[in-house]
Amino acid sequence: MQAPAYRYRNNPDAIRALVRPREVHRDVYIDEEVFQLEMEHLFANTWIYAGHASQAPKPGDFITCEIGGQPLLISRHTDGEIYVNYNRCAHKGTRIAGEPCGNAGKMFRCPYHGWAFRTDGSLLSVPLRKGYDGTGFDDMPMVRGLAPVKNFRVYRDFIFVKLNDGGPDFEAFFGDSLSTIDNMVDRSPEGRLILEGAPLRYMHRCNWKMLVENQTDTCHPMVAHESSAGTAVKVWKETGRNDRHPAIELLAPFTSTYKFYEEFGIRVWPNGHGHTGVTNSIHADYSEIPGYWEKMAGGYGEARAKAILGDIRHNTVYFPNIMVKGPIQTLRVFLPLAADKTLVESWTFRLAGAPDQLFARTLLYNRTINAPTSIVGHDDLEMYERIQTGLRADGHEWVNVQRLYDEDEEPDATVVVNGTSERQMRNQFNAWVRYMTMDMTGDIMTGDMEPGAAMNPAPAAGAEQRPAAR
Amino acid sequence: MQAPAYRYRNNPDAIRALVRPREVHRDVYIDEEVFQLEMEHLFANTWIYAGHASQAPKPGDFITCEIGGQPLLISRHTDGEIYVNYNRCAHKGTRIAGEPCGNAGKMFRCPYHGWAFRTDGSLLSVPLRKGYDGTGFDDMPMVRGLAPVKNFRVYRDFIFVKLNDGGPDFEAFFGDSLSTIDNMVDRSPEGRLILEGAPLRYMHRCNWKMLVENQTDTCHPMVAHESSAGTAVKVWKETGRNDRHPAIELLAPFTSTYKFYEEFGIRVWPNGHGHTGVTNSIHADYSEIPGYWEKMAGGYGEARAKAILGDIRHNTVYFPNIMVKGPIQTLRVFLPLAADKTLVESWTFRLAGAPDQLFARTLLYNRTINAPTSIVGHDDLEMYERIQTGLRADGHEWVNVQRLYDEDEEPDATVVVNGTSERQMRNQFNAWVRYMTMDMTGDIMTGDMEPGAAMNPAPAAGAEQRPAAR
Amino acid sequence: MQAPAYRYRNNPDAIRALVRPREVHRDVYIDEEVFQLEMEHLFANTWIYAGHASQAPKPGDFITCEIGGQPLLISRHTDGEIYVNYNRCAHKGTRIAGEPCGNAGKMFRCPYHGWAFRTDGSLLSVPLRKGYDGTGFDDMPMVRGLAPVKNFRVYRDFIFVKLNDGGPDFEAFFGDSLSTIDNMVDRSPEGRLILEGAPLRYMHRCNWKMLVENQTDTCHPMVAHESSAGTAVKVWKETGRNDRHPAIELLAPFTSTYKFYEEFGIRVWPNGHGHTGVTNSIHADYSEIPGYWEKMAGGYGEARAKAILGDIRHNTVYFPNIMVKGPIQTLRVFLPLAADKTLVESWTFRLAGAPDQLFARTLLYNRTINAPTSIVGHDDLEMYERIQTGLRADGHEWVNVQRLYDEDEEPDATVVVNGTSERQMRNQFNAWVRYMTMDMTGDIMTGDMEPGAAMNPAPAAGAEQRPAAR
Amino acid sequence: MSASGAGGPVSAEDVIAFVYAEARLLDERRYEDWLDLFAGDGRYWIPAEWDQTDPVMQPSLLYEDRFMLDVRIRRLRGARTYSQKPNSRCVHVLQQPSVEAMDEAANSYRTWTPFHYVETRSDEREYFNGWARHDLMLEGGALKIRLKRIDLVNLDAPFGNIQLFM
Amino acid sequence: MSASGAGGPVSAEDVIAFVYAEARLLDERRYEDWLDLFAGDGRYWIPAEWDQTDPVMQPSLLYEDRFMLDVRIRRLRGARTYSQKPNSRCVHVLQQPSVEAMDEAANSYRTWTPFHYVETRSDEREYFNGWARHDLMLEGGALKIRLKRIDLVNLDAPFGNIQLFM
Amino acid sequence: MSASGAGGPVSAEDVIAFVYAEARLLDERRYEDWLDLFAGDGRYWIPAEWDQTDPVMQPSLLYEDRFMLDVRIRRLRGARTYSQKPNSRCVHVLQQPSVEAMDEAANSYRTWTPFHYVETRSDEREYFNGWARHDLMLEGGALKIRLKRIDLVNLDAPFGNIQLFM
Ligand code: FES
Ligand code: FES
Ligand code: FES
Ligand SMILES: [Fe+3]
Ligand SMILES: [Fe+3]
Ligand SMILES: [Fe+3]
Repeated sequence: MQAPAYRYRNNPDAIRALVRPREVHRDVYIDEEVFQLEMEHLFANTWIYAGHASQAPKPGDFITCEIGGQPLLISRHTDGEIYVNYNRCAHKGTRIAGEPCGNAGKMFRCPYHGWAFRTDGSLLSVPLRKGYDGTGFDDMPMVRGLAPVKNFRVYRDFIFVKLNDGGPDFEAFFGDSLSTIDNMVDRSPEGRLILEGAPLRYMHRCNWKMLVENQTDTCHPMVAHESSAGTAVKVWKETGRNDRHPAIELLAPFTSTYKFYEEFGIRVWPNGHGHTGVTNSIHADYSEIPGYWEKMAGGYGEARAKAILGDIRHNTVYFPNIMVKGPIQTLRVFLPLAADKTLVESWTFRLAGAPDQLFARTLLYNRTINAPTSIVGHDDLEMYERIQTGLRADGHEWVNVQRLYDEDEEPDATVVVNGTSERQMRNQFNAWVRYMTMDMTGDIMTGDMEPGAAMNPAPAAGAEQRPAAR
Repeated sequence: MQAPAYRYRNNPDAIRALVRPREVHRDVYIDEEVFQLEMEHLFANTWIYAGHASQAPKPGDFITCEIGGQPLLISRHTDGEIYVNYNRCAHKGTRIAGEPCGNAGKMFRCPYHGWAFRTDGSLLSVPLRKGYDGTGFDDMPMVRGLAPVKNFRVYRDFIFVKLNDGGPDFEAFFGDSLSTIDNMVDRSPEGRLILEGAPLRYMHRCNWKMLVENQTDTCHPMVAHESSAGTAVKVWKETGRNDRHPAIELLAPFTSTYKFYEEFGIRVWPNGHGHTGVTNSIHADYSEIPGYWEKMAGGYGEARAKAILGDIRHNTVYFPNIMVKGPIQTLRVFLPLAADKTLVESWTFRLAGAPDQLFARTLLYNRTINAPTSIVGHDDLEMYERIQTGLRADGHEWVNVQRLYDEDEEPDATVVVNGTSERQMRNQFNAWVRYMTMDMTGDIMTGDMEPGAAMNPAPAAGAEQRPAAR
Repeated sequence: MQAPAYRYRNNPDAIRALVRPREVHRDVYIDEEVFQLEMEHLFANTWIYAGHASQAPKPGDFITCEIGGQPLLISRHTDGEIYVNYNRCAHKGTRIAGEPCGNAGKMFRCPYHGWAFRTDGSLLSVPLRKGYDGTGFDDMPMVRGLAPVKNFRVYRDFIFVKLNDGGPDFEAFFGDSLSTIDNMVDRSPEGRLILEGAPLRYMHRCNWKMLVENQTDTCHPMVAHESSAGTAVKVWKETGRNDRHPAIELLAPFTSTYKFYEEFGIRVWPNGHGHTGVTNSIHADYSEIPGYWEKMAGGYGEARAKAILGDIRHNTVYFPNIMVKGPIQTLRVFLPLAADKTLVESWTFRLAGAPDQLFARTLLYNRTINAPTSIVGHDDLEMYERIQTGLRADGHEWVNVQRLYDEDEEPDATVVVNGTSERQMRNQFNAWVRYMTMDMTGDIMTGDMEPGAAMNPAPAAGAEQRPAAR
Repeated sequence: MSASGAGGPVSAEDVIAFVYAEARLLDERRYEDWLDLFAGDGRYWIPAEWDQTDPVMQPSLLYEDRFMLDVRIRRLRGARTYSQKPNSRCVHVLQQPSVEAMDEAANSYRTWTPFHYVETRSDEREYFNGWARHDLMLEGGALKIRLKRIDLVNLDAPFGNIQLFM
Repeated sequence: MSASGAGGPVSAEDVIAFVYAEARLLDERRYEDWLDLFAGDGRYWIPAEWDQTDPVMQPSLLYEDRFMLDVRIRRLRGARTYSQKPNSRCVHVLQQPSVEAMDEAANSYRTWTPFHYVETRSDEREYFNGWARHDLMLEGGALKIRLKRIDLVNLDAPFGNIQLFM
Repeated sequence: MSASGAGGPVSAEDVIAFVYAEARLLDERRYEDWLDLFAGDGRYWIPAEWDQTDPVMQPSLLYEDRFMLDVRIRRLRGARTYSQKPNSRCVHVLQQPSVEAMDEAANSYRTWTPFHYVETRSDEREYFNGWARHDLMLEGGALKIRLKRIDLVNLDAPFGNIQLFM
């Protein structure tokens, strides 16, 4: 006589029912079971940003991260290549590397019993190995070393990981959207980015998707940021000063009109990617940085340099959880920690070969807009937190995304639309349903429901197989 | 081969089995699933105190609160009336008002995208509304504005809310018990209360029902409060002073004998309401407040004034979660936050037209008995916390409520009994079972178990309909 | 169409599948449902250390503790005997004693309504008892007083408790392993231990079993403790000093070679017990304590004294959750609080009749090795916490325990093996499966799944009966 | 410990030393000695509202005279005070008191002191922060407390038991 | 409150008093008065890296001139600043400032001050700890802030909103 | 930083400055310099019992001589100290030390100092509160620590790793 407690697991129809053409159910934001399934399906079936190769330039360098609740270890091997493994000793499970980044020297040595792994993850040595003689050591998965992540791709130094074997391949998943990364990299006279500086880390007590949607929400700045950007512009006017203030230069565009946003356009791509600022951008009117143009023209020729610098895309969302600002050289990662908890890490890149001043502006932008001390950030976080609690209200359970909705709009088109459209939000939810359900069985008594499976961050089915294919 | 995880949801028999005539199962206090069902059923099917109209005297004034996990917004409209809506923007769910109380001016403006709502909750304006042309805006529930709470009642300025459409109507639910509120209001020479002063907020790591039961638990003061009231009386005697000490006046009655409590009586009403102090009360012997009697006699005539002031009820429990002290003009709200977490807010009222000194006594009582710094409070909270952890013991799983139990006692009678009876606790649990189960289906595969329902604070079934009826 | 949420409850096959001959599934360490079942089954079916009789030497003395989530009250009655009861008032569930230890005088008086219980737990008096006349008071379980724990055993002053009626009896459970306790007690010239001094309390954010396994993990000290013991030895050498430093004497053996550990041996006993250090021990080479030998020889005769002191066992694990160091006179309790939270309490004993200096060494050892300020502790805890997070990695879900595995090894043998074997870990998991499953029904719709049962720390089935048998 | 044993004028150092010493008595659980620091009509006040001006016509968390402070102390020491089984402990960390007034004519010596206060019981621990205001006076040749006022920075937040003295 | 009203030399006591008074203005929400303590080209800096040396070529959490501080203050006071509905409050508890330099020639007076800082809003409360460094100068005859630098002990940890000033 | 470089008598100011400076060395991770502040037979002690009188016959959390402090420091700096990957940091906020004794004859200078201490590692942070007692002596013409004793207000509560020095 008791009711079952899972409502969404192994229930693709229930997942699909959460997304309607013009609105989405609050459970996508507030339900912990949906969140858990996002970790197991969405974040395993899609290509997730894991780090930047410039963080690990030398052999033995490593970076650690978590994707879909999984601890990962990214390292540069003696062969000069990047490898991605699970950050978990093959013996008893000790996290091998404890720091965000570092250099392991010639090997990763597990601190518990001293098993050693090469910097590609393969097993190097086991102390007192004779203790395993005759025990079937070579039949056990540990003999292969750290469990590898097979599907990863280093694209112009951006490292993306797909945990599951299924799902689309890298090019099919990102398609034309890679043009934003290309443009950001091309802005270096040498065609190379260097990740530099600690990220700004900002904790949000809200669902990660609110942040992602906000990246292309062009109807909020003039309202929500009146308190920050609006006040800044007003106080600046009161000073009567004629010079340019670097912070005002960055803040003032947040007070742009609806008309400006309508006209600057949004481009959507298949699989949930998209960007604002097609024909114009809030980043269009920044001051020249002395010496930069010369370097660019020298490196690329004037025509190409002009084309590169003329592409002033505003925010590019790479579904599911990063946002890239090409003209500013920042990358924000929206790390999902719980249905109501998201850590935002905002990273800065130096354009190799460009003047210092450009990187100084990147840093200025980052602290002015993305820091936990940012007044713009305060405005936004207040909204997210109010939504997270407001959605508990039963009076109306759906969140609206219908601005400029067209019932004929195609789900996976590449198209440019009015910049105040919520089309990109709809685009994201279309992809969300696909990657949530694509490997979800509808049979409650089979699949990943065997003992030892399911509740932990990813399904056990196939887990044993994964590391086998080194 | 797995067992289902819900034990009580959609299982009214299991709920009923928790309450026996002379004892209740510990799960009513410590089980999180039962707590969740209380939010969804008990706190939605009954009339819950939400605030006092004197907190919002002018048009545009608002107060916010939470009932059954639902954020509510209570406002006074330009028509002078009180309205109750869910505190949740019709667009994307932003909590509209962030403060406990305030004045919204002519409208509630959502801080995220600037949608505006009249102070009755109806939609006033949407920025750049043309973006919704041709999208079917008028078919969506948001066009109606904030989702309203239909069932609310302002009774002598006390605002009560019932979230569900089902359940008893206001008069049927409270019946004669309203006489305590009447008496408290009548104690104002002008027949009007003014809520004044910040509430004292006291966090309890225990179930809310322990606090409610304690309000009519007359066998604990002489034991549990020996340390506070007992010590106060003893130290006072040692001083040899002959004057009256205002705090001693309030504390000394806590040391009253069993006999005193036996005789002062308990009155129970249907639906879980009841009060202690029928024929006598610990509030009987307070000092006269100069000038008060004259005002009362002037306002009501001597006979009526005497009748009003002669009704010295001790604690009146309005089921499920408030307690009113008429002669003291305090109202305590036991806000359930989790099975083991309850926030007690103790509010004070000024009697319009009465001398300041009366309100000073109200405040003195509140801080002496109800504050987190109160020694009486320390005694009680220690007991509750010890029960909350003690109930984990498997040796005996039932909590006893059988003092002066009579197997012939009628469940919903209005009757006066011996003041040391636990009849009022039994009365509460009788009502508890009724309002927990009245809208609970017994079928596990139907009802509110569709995707998107159930785990969040209230059932989705019918939720869409509710706001429709503005 | 929803999947059930329990995966292990009432599913003994799923529990069994977690343990393979050479590896165990990560869920034994990280799954909260498994943890909950450990509380209900493993910690109820086995004999758990609850305290030491020397903590309650006089009538009225009491100690409190928790076993399997159950609050217990251990007291010495006027008859001089130890009694164990649930620490929960028979009336409404108030925890009777709030302190870790104390003296209750002639009775336990519940602080809420003053019910009084004799120091054996039986009901002494109820205030205003006439209020229960005619209510059937004598039919209710509370008339019997505090709910007793029937199965407990005081063995040489060590108090062990078994909450369930089923399961092995005390001698069958511990068998020969009691020899370690015997040896520790015999090290007192008077054959008596006195627990003295506050325990060192060290919070670990890891599963309790990692700590227990670590007690016989002889392949980690030379690696994991290189930073503490290794550094200590190195710095000591640099000083060039010739004297003995008391801390170095304790730390240096942690740097022993694999060979040393291989040779010193491990002895396993049935039911998960076992010890390291059969033929040698890291405790072998401590300095003499002046006067101690004389006392021992005087008390036991030289031969027996020599035999006692020659038994220098290293770590003895009493399954499931304590470790005893005989030659050091410490006892560590690994208190499971959650799948990822364990409180370690390290207690010290004084040998009655032995010189003070011996107890000083016991205390020195305890703070040097077992304190939250211990550098050895820092090394170990870092490993446990890294495993707790590392195990989330899906790449490989099993923890290896196959060192010196022999496919012919018998599950419940008493045998001495190579000291670097992981045989004792396998021994523990063999017992773990037995005591997890022995009272687990495989039928999901019967047994303890009735309303009011299951989710709380122990099954309701039979709970009412237990206290009946005083 | 307190001022002007010899009857001389009160110095700022005396006043500051008094404030430190007062907190220390609480840390050391010398409650009776602490009570002796209060003047005959001394008060201990914790407002419940921000910028509060009236202790009795506005809600206070605490506004006690010597008698009630004595009751509290006796209770803390009492054998049947179960909320003190086990007992609480506290520690004060004070910023250097700022001397606000040294008014000999009015017999008023006032300080303002930001503080960090921790109260612990069993394995639980809570911390509180705010500003203490002392209004001291000479009484019987010694500095005494006319009013000790504690403004908590989060005075409108819910609190669990606060059993000792800030 | 600050130094040398009479134009005399700056003393260590002046400098210490300045640091205490500066924090107090923040506690008392007197933000405009606080802003007046900054020199014309004064800066308020919170580094985002340990032992950071450059505020603009390395990531900072905050590096504001007077103008941007003014913007922040105006925003805190603004009618449509929803993240201040309800508003935040803070309290500083400072260890006694250590005077690091009294360099009259360079017009530089420097202090180092470990601090405990609590920011609270609604029922939420967060605390921060670190070291404040003040570089003061005489400007118009009064001590002013050339640079106030806040090094948080856990500067690399994630933070929620920090809306006021440490 | 410490007392009487010129061999003159020790002043209360010297002693107070010593206590502040000692904590600062820890905050700045200058552990070797910190160790130099200990006398040859100096001890660092954290009792595990309330009002504890004996460091060795009663349980202590820590009671270390210079050698073991050196071991600890070397360990903190060690390449294979994984519990310091990443490393911990700390900050002390001290109330002004109260000078308890200035006994030249006994070569004993004692202070009592309530403190707030925060230790952080990675994104974790823990705080501790209690009272530090310093027993200082002149050795080789400089003030040195004979005994530094830390009494935690919640010394009987469970703690996670405490890896640095309070
Ligand atoms: S856990 Fe890594 S070597 Fe043992
Ligand atoms: S969420 Fe309220 S206006 Fe958009
Ligand atoms: S709960 Fe123990 S006497 Fe009532
Ligand atoms: Fe924004
Ligand atoms: Fe009470
Ligand atoms: Fe170890």
